[in-house]
Parts: sequence; C-alpha cells; structure tokens
Amino acid sequence: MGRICLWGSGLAVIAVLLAIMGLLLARGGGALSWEFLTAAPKGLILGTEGGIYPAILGTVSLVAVASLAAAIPALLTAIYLVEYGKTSTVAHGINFVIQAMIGIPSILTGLFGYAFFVVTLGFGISLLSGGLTLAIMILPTLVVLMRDALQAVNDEYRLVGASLGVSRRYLLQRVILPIASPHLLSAVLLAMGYAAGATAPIMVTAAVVMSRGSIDLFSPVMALPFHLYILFSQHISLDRAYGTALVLVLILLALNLLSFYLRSRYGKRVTSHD
Amino acid sequence: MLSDRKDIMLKWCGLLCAAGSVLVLLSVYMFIAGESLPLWRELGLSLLFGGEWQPLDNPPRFGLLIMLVSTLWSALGAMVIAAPLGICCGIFLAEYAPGWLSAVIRTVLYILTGIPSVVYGFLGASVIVPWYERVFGVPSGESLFCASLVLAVMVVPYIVSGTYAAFRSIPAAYREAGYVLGVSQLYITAKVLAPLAGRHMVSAVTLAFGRAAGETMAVLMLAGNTLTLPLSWFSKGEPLSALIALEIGTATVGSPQYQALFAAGVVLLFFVSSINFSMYYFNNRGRN
Amino acid sequence: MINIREFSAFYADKQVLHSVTAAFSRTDITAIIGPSGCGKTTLLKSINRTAELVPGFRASGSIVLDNQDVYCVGEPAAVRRQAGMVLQKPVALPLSIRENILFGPKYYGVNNKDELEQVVTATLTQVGLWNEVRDKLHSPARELSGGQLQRLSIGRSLAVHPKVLLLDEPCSSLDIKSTRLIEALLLELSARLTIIIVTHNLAQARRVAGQTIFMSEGRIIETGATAQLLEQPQDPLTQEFLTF
Amino acid sequence: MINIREFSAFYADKQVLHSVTAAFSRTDITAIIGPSGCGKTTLLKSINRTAELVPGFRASGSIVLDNQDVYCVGEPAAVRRQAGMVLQKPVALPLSIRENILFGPKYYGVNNKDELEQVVTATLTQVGLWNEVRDKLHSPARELSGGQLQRLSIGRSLAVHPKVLLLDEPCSSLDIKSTRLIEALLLELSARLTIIIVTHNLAQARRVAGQTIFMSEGRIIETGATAQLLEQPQDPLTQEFLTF
Amino acid sequence: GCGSSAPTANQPQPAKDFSIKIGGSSTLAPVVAKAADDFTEKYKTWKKVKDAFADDPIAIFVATGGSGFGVKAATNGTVDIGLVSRVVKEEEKQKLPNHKLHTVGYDALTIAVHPQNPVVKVKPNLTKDEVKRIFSGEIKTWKQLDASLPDRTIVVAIRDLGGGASQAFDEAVMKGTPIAKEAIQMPSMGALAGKVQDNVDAVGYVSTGLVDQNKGKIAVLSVDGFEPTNENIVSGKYSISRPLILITKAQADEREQQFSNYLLSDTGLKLLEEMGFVPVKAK
Ligand SMILES: Nc1ncnc2c1ncn2[C@@H]1O[C@H](COP(=O)(O)OP(=O)(O)OP(=O)(O)O)[C@@H](O)[C@H]1O
Ligand SMILES: Nc1ncnc2c1ncn2[C@@H]1O[C@H](COP(=O)(O)OP(=O)(O)OP(=O)(O)O)[C@@H](O)[C@H]1O
Ligand SMILES: [Mg+2]
Ligand SMILES: [Mg+2]
Ligand SMILES: O=P([O-])([O-])[O-]
Repeated sequence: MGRICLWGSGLAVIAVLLAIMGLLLARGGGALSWEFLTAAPKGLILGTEGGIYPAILGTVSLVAVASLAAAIPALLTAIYLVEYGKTSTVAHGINFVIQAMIGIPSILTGLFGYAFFVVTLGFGISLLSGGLTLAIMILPTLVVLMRDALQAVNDEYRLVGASLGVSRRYLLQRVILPIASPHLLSAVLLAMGYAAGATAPIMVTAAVVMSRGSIDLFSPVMALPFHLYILFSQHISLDRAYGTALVLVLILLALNLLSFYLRSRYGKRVTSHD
Repeated sequence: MLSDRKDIMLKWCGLLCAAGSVLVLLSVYMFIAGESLPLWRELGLSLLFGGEWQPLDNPPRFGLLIMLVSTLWSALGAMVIAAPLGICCGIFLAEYAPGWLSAVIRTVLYILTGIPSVVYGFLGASVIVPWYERVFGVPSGESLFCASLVLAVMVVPYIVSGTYAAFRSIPAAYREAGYVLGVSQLYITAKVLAPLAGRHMVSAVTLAFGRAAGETMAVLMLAGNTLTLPLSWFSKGEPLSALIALEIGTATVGSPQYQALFAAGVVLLFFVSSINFSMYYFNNRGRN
Repeated sequence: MINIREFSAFYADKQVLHSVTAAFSRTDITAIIGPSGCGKTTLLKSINRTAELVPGFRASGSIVLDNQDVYCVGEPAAVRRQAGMVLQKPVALPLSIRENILFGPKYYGVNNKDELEQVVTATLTQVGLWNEVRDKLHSPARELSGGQLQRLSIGRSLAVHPKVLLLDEPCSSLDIKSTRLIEALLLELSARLTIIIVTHNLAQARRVAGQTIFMSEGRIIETGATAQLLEQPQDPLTQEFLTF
Repeated sequence: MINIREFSAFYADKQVLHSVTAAFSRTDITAIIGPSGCGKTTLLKSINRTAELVPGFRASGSIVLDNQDVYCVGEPAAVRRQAGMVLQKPVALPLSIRENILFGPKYYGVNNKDELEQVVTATLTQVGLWNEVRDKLHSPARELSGGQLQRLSIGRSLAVHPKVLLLDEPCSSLDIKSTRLIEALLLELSARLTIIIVTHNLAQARRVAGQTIFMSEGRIIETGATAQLLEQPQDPLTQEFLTF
Repeated sequence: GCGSSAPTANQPQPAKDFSIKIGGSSTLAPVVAKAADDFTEKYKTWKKVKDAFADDPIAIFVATGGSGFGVKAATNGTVDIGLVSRVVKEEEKQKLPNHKLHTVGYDALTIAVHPQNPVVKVKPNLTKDEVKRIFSGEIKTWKQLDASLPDRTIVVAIRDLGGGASQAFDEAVMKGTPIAKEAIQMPSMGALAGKVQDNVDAVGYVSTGLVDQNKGKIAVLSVDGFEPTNENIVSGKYSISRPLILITKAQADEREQQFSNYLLSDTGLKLLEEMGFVPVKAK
C-alpha cells in the first residue's frame, strides 16, 4: 500500500510533465513555422494569423534589461556575503532580507514597479519599467544562487590564499571566480528563464497587446507570456495560444537545461580540487 | 603592499550593493504599504473584513474579505493536494527509487519549475476547466478547486525537493540501525526517518503554501473572478493576487480604488511574509 | 554457530573479501582484528546481510547460521533479526528510550501492553541501564551519554532475541568506564549468544575474546585462541601488525 | 624565532587551547604530536592567523614572531606572508604549475618577466621538482602526483620568502618515497627557517625534529629534545600516548 | 510623451520619441491595433507618410484596459490617444479641456448566448425587463425564464466595472439595479465573447463587433422585438448601444495627427465596419 503510494507519486510527476509537453506539442506543434517565429501578428483580429515575432523580441529585451540590471549587483552582494561579511550581523541581516524577498509574490513586485517606476519616476508603461521590475524580482534568487555557488568553492583555496597573505580580491579574481564561473553563469541563465516567464509583473508595467516599431527603453513592448494570455483570454486563437505557449516553454526549457548542464558538467570542478 | 586598495573597494562595493538590495526590499514594503495608507486610515479593519467590493459605485465600497477567503481556499486547497503527493514523491526519490529513476524524476521536476505560471493557467483553463465541467456537469467550471488543482502542480516540485533534501541529509547510520533489526524499509521510513525529516517537510510545505498564495496568473485564469464570498472549495472566487492583476491597470493613480488595490497588496504581503518569517524563525530556532 | 566457507565479497568491481573461511562457536566471543580497510566491517555485515544495502555489493561462498545458509533465505530481514548488529557510533533512533527498545518488538507484533512493559524492563535490566534510565523512559534517547547509548543499542538488538550479536568497534568512541561495562555485558551474554566483535584495541580482545581472527587485505591470515595469537603469532603479517 | 605565551584559543564558546606557552628556534625543526583533536592544527593556524578565518574564533595571550606580536599587527596578511603554511592534503590551485608558484609573487608585485622566470626556476629547484616538471610548467598543477603536489605547495609558500614554515601532517597522505623527499627538503630548509611540523608519525618526528612538543586536550603536556621525549617521557599522559 | 501621473505634453520632450501610445476600450483596441498594423505595413517610415518627416520607423503601441482606463490615461497623458466605447460623462469632459473627442462609430450590446442553447429557438425575443431580471440574478435558471427550457443555472457573464460596456449596459438596461454577484467578470470584450462561445448556459452582453467576428459561434436574442441589426441600431430601435470614441490631444504632434486622420478616414471607418461595428458615416 505504502509502496504503491510512493511509486505512484513518482510516476505521477512524470505523467504530469509528459501530459503538459504532449499537449503543448500536439496542439501547438501545428502552429509552429518559420513564419510564426518571424512575422508579426496579422489577421482581421491581430493574432488570428501571422506570428509572434514582436512578442519574442519584447521578451528578449525585457530579459536582457532585467539580467543586465540585476546580475552585477547580485554578484557583488554575493561576494560580500561570502567573502567579506561572512557571519557578521550585517551579513545575517542581509541574508534574512534576501530570503524574505524571495517569497514576495511577483504580482506585488509588479505593484511596486507600477507605483515606483511607472508612476513616481515617470518611466511610463515601458521596457525600462518592466525590465527593472523583473530585475527586482530576480535579484534575490540570483543573490542566493550566486552566494551558494561561491560558497561551494573548496574552502581550502581560501586557506591557501590566506596562508600566502594575498588579499581576498586577488584570490577571487584568480581562483574563485574562474572556478565558480560556470555556476554563476548557470545562475544567470536560470534567473533569465524566471524573468522570461513572468507575466504578472510586466502586465502592469511593460506589456501591450500590439506594438509596431523598434525596441526602445521608454516604449512598451509585447511579450510572449502576455501575448499568450491575451490570445487565450480574448479568444483570439486557441491554436496560436498553444503555439505561443510551446515557444515560450521551449525557450525556458533551453535556458533551464543549459543552466542545468553547466551545473552538472562543472559541478565537481567547484567542490573538489583535483 | 599591506592593504590592497582594490580589495577594500570591492568590499565596499559589495556592501553597497547588499545595502541597496535591502533598501529595494524595504521600499517594496514601504511603497505598497504607503500607497494604501490613507484608505486604511479611513476604513480601518472594515477594509479587511468587509464583504463588499464595489470600487466604482458612489460611494465606493471596499472590503477584502472575499479575496482573502478566496486566497485561503485556493492555496490551502492546493496544499491538500500537493502536500501528500509531494511528500510521497520526495520520499520515493530519496529512499525507494533506483538511482536512474530518481535522477530522471528530479530532472522532470526541475523542468516543471521552469514552466511559467501563465502556461499553467492557460493549460488549466483550456483543459481542466472543460474537463471539470463535463465530469461534474456544472454550468461553468472556473472555480477555486480548479485553481487549486493547477497550483498544486505548480508547487509540488518545491515540496518534493524539500522533502528529498531532508531525507538525503539524514545520516545513513539511522537507516542502518533500523536494518540491523530486520525491520522493513517502510517501517524505518515511517518510524525513524519521517520524524527526523519532519521539520524540513513542514517548512517545505509552508513555503509552498506561501508561493501558492502569491501566485497570480494561474488563479487569474482559473478562479472565476466573481465577487461573492466563496463558501466552498468548488465556488468561484477572486483571490487577492487576481484582484490586483485585474484592476490595477484601470484604476486611476491615487484614487480610492488604487489605494484599495494596494491595500490588497498589503494583505497579501503580510500573509506571505508572516509565513516566510515564521518559517525562518522556526528553522533557525531548530538549528540551535 | 556460524560457519563461513570460501566467502568472497565485492563492492562493484572491487573485491574486498577473498575466500574467507571461519567458524564461530555459540558460546564464545570471537574478536576480529586487522588494519584499517582490511574488510572487518564488510565481513560482519555480510553475516547479517546488511552489506547488500550498498548498491553494487556482490558475494559468493556460503555463510551458514544454525544449519541455514543465510544467502539462501529469500528475505534478508529474517537473517538480520537473528543476527543483531551494534555499530561503531551508537545511534539513537529519534524516539524515546522506551520506544528505542520497543522498535523491533513492535514491528514483530508484540503489542500487548504488559508484554511491552515487560520487554522494556527486562532488556534495560539486562544491559544494566534500568537503574540509570528508569525515571526517564519517555525522554528522547539522544539525551543519553555515549556509553549509555551504546548499551541501549545493544539492548535494542537483544529485544528481538537474536542468536548472534555482531559488534563493530563498539567501544571506540567510549571512555574506559563505559567500555568496561559493555565488556562485562558481552561476557555475560556470551553464555547464550554467538558474539563477534571487531576491535582496534588488542587489550580489549584479550579481555573478552576466546578466539581471535587476524585479517589483512580481505583475507583471514591467522585464527587462534586469543592469548596464543597475540603472544605467539605464527604469520609474519600478524607479527608485523602486532609489533607496529 | 617564535615565542608563544599564555595563548588560549576558542571556537565560539569552546576552548581548544589552554594557556599554551612554547618557543620555537630559528634553526630547528619542532614536531608537535598528540592525539586527534587535541588542538595541534589550531595552534599552527593561530601562529599565522588563519585560525581566525573560522567565524567565532577568539584568542588571548601572545605569539611573538621576530619581536613582533602577530596579534598586534592590524592586518593579518603581513603575518601570513611571513609564516607559510602547508596543509595535510596538498592543494593545487586551479592554475598551471608555474602559476601556482607565482601566485604569491605576482600579488606582491613581481612582474618583470625575467624575474618571474627566475622565481619559478629557483623555487622548483629548491623543492626538487625542477627536473620532474620542467617540461610541463604550463599544465594544470592538479596533474601532479600527491608527493609532487605537496612539494609544489611547499614551493608556493617558499616563493613569498616566509620566515616560518608551518606544516600540518604534510606527509600523511604520501607514500614513503615522497615522504623521504620532503623530510630531506625540510632538513635543508631548517638552516634558514623556523619550521614547525605536526605529525602523527613518531618515526618522522624522530627523523626530522630536534624538539618535540606533546599536546593533549588543548594543553602542552611536555616539551623536550625529540629523542629524550620519545624515549623517556616524563609525564604519565605522554607515556600513555606513546605506549598506546 | 511617456506616461506619468502629471501630463508631460507641455514639457520639452527629447525630440526623438515619435512613438504613439494608444490605450483603452477593449472593444475598440483590436480595431485600432489592426489599423495601426495596416498603417505601419503601408508606410513603414514616417518619411513615407509625409515628406517633411524624418526617416524614422513608425512605432505605435496599443494597450487595452477598458474605457475607464482610456479616459483616465488620456487625461493624465499616459496615452496619446484614448479609446472609449461609451458616452464620455460631463465631469470627465471637464478634465479633458485640451482634448478632442471623435465619435467613429456605434456598437450595440447584444444579449448573446451559445448557439446550442435551446432559448434561441424557444424564446428568441426577450423584453428589456427580462434581461434586467436575468442579469440582476432574479431569474436564476433557464427554466424560470421559460418553463420549457432546461432547469439549469444561467451563467451570467459581464464585463469588469472599468469596461465601457458595463456602464453602457447599466444605463440602457439595469438603470441602477445591481448586477448579480455571481456574475463572472471578464476583463475584455473578447474574453466575454469567448465565455459565451464556450458555455452552453452562459449569457452575456457581447458587442455586435465580436458577434460578427465569431459568426456562427454566438447566437443573439432580440430585445423588445428588435434584432441588433445595423438599421435598428442606427434608428435607435435596438436601444442597448453605445458610441465608439477616440480622445486625441487638441494640439497633437503631427505624427499623432496623421494617424488619427487615418483612423477617421474612409479606410479606417471601413475597417470598423468590417469588424462588425456601425461606422459613423452610416448614421
Ligand atoms: N560502501 C562501500 N563502497 C565501496 N567500497 C567500500 C565500501 N565500504 C568499504 N569499502 C571498501 O572495502 C574495503 C574494506 O572496508 P571495510 O569497511 O570492511 O574495512 P574495515 O576493516 O572495517 O576498516 P576500518 O577498520 O577502517 O573500519 C575498504 O577498502 C573500503 O575502501
Ligand atoms: N572550525 C572549527 N569549529 C569549531 N570547532 C573546531 C573547528 N576546528 C576544530 N575544532 C575543534 O577544536 C579542537 C581542536 O581541533 P584541531 O583541528 O586543532 O585538532 P588536531 O589536534 O589538529 O586534530 P587532528 O589530529 O584530528 O587534526 C577539536 O575538538 C575540534 O573539534
Ligand atoms: Mg570498519
Ligand atoms: Mg589537525
Ligand atoms: O470596450 P470596453 O470599454 O468595454 O472594454
């Protein structure tokens, strides 16, 4: 009985993934075509024909802004936590806050982004507002992943460095960062995936149903997840919604798997020093 | 070269960024709380416990009880489904599954966490809702139950990985001490390992609960968004997050409706944060 | 009574026991000594079939316990119940002292209240813990000291009535007083149980064991009466080990 | 020349060194022996102030290195540079062999190309590695064998010209040949460096150390000329340790 | 100008932001989005629209959010052109002194049901009062509406309160009677139309445009004996209707001017008609 529950639950998880992917492929696969990826939405009601190119472009730019804005501060914060602050009260405090931030629902980050970037700073509904909101959303995750990546580096390197009297910065630059780099990169990829899929925060800060023209920091953008939401909820085209979902999931899958690969491929390199 | 300039600079840059992150967090709290403050002052707790939400009536009425109850239904409901499934699966992965299968399932879970919530919401609304309508013969399938169902799938990976990690971190000696008595694996799991992992499982489930409560897109597309107090799991409702997502775009900045939506944000933030803080406290206290 | 014949064991491709042959009598204590990594623990775990919990473990040859080849029993659980084992580092199951003792018995279906009471009292008395813990039977077992915990572990094994007791360096983390208590307990138990003890402490072997086996690199090099083996080792390997 | 006076050390609330007092001469090798966990490593790390990398570490008392109390220097880096340290398990920085040697010198501002070349050649020659690695200076250091790596670690320390060399069981994971090579190197270096070596191997202490210190439970129990201390220990604790 | 709480129109703008931001009514947004698409497709760069302009690519953005949002966003300058599909109230007009309102057409709110709903055959005509009682929740099942209909709950689907449709419907039908709380709020007209297509028991006030765009998938009922045909809407016989309005700046920059002219041109109005609405010239 117990055994059945245990095996059943394990297999159920696989079944769920297979069902999701199967559904997306079966219903969305047909919509996929070169045109779908490279054309703008067309048709009497935009989106019933044509493609999703502006949405892909928008999502890519949102992710780019978000990761550019978040990656460096996150890395510096992680370096501070691991190498300098360590167990000081300050570091404890920061760790606590970061932990608390991870739990903030993304709609609330969106609410903040709307009140702060869109309204108070006057960026309007724009790529910049959305990107920065997403940056705030992924920042704590990035800090934690990067902190763990740095922490995983064999402590003996630090002892060797200290024994030679070199500074932490020198050790970081020559030993720790190079060796942790696949993990740091993996963290960024993961966060990019997270940002690319987020809908609620950009719904109120960046996304529009239709955009034509080039990408501009102060203009709004279309975005894949929002486009999916519109295609479905406004009943524009279910087929195309499936196609869009498939594209979105495939992009995220690629990002996640790449990140996973980096971590498992170079994982050993970090912790052992052979 | 006793003190390395760049070293000191790096240290201060790090501290600056760290402080910046903290500042951003605090400002998230402050903005959300600050924007809604006037309305709290005016309405007090009736804002929280009022059962009417008519933002455009004259005078408007704001009560978040419906949303609060909806959030509870959908998130608790998700836990009812996800907790047993996730815990069983975590135990299965840690104790029973052959190595390769465990690795496969963990990769699957990893992939599942990567699927964005709007896709879950979309699949839920286009597959589960019609299914639910057909099976139960109800006129309209959007319901807190459907939202819970999809939320459960979304948060199950967190519970699994928490449980899995908890069981993996139990020293092998405990298992061995059981085996040498000739008792079964199930008996050891239930009597020895589960109590040892208990605390971590509780915190995994609680954290998952927090995520389910804050999730937006899936509930927005599935919960039905009606303004009635949901009296059962199978009713429609409008969770806090869905309310905010639906109305914030159309509310005039600074209007009472705008403030009321931020008040909904405060309630949600308070709800989720208190879960996280208590978890943090619980974990730290246990460690000592 | 245990008879091991031509027993070899492997972890994946690595052979750690090479055609081991040995006999252990019912009423005696046998000590196994040998350098670190020579396979003592593996031999012990092979007897109660817990070695096979390590993925990739394989074995050949036979181990006969009371006329029954343990590797011909379908379910290892039965073997494990008969051959109790005490580990080097005492383990407190995350239960009360009482429940630690009753862990096995409850599984084997003892659930009459009086009977359970009886098992607890008898076992704890037998391992000499009764007076020390009678007032805190319901406190968590982890609150006991190392020596008490090791005796509790022995009691936990005894509570399921094994025929054999296997001890893997049971005293290496204990102080002298606790060590002596346990040695006394083993001597007492040896009247009814086959006891095999792995030890790094030659003095301990001398104190408790009638027979001693010296192993090296997965082979039994020499077997003999303890005093004999320790004073007048025959094999040069044994000699080297003892003089080091 | 190192003078330790009334030195106590704590990890958080746990005191691991109790009023240790000792002196180490410039031209001699001192061996520190003692049971596991008695504080040998902690003492060593206290001398070059790497112990304080462990959060919660606190110390009192004084350690004077060449007339300078190391705990009165604001920045530990200067002290660490003067007192090189070699760990039990040799550590290859994830760099080439050459860069491992140059890791310290480059930080300290040596960047003239010839000078760097000169440092590499001289250091590797000194630790007896030059002939073995001259053809693969640019391959990763992790490709070296354990013994070579340990010599590389010593060379890495020597390249920043320390006054003191602290070695924490440097040979415990090496074969006999490598051990001998390192011992010879230490004897050679002892002419110009204060060398302190923690070892579990009494024979090694005998071979290299003029002075030996026996520690137990965070205290120095006995100090003396190595032969004297090993043959005629005065303290009962030392006796027990040596005869065990 | 990019949006902010204060109008930025009179602030000196960096000369390069030539994008046009449009937002509001979800009924009108698809029409304008389509028009914008045609416009960009046709001209590509502003220079091709008018020689005087620089050779910048045309950039137009369309957001939805409902008529309420259209009015407010136009008021505070978040959008350059606001879309409204209801009557603009007097007090709203007062806040828009620097803007022009252009009525481009009319839309009727049909009482829409699923084509397979037996009510289409049994009772294809409702009185306004029946409509009101259905939406207020007084009539809860189809059977209560007509005894020969099945005893199933009526699923009332409405627009959220920010939508123009909900206000127009209130004025034309409900007249202050509150809508049933069980009603499902849909965030856009498309979503409302979708609900009616998907659910056999649903009823909702779907705009004629969307009925037209989903021919065969939505059935409409007559109200007080009149079908929501173009003639009936124009003549006012079908009374649940509303105007479709563009709010533009009085001193719009020339590019915005060009695009709103395009919307008001015959091409633009033809598009409106194609999408099922009644363009203004027909009236
Ligand atoms: N789980 C395992 N997987 C693979 N090899 C193992 C495993 N456990 C032990 N070994 C190997 O088997 C050999 C014998 O190990 P065993 O633990 O039986 O030695 P031992 O005599 O008990 O040593 P010690 O005195 O250190 O406890 C060793 O070489 C060891 O490395
Ligand atoms: N990082 C640490 N945090 C807390 N306690 C520690 C730490 N490192 C060592 N200790 C404790 O300090 C005491 C002395 O440890 P130390 O490593 O100095 O012993 P040692 O003599 O070097 O032992 P060994 O021979 O095993 O290397 C031990 O009781 C140990 O448990
Ligand atoms: Mg062993
Ligand atoms: Mg040590
Ligand atoms: O067109 P709407 O205002 O009803 O969205």
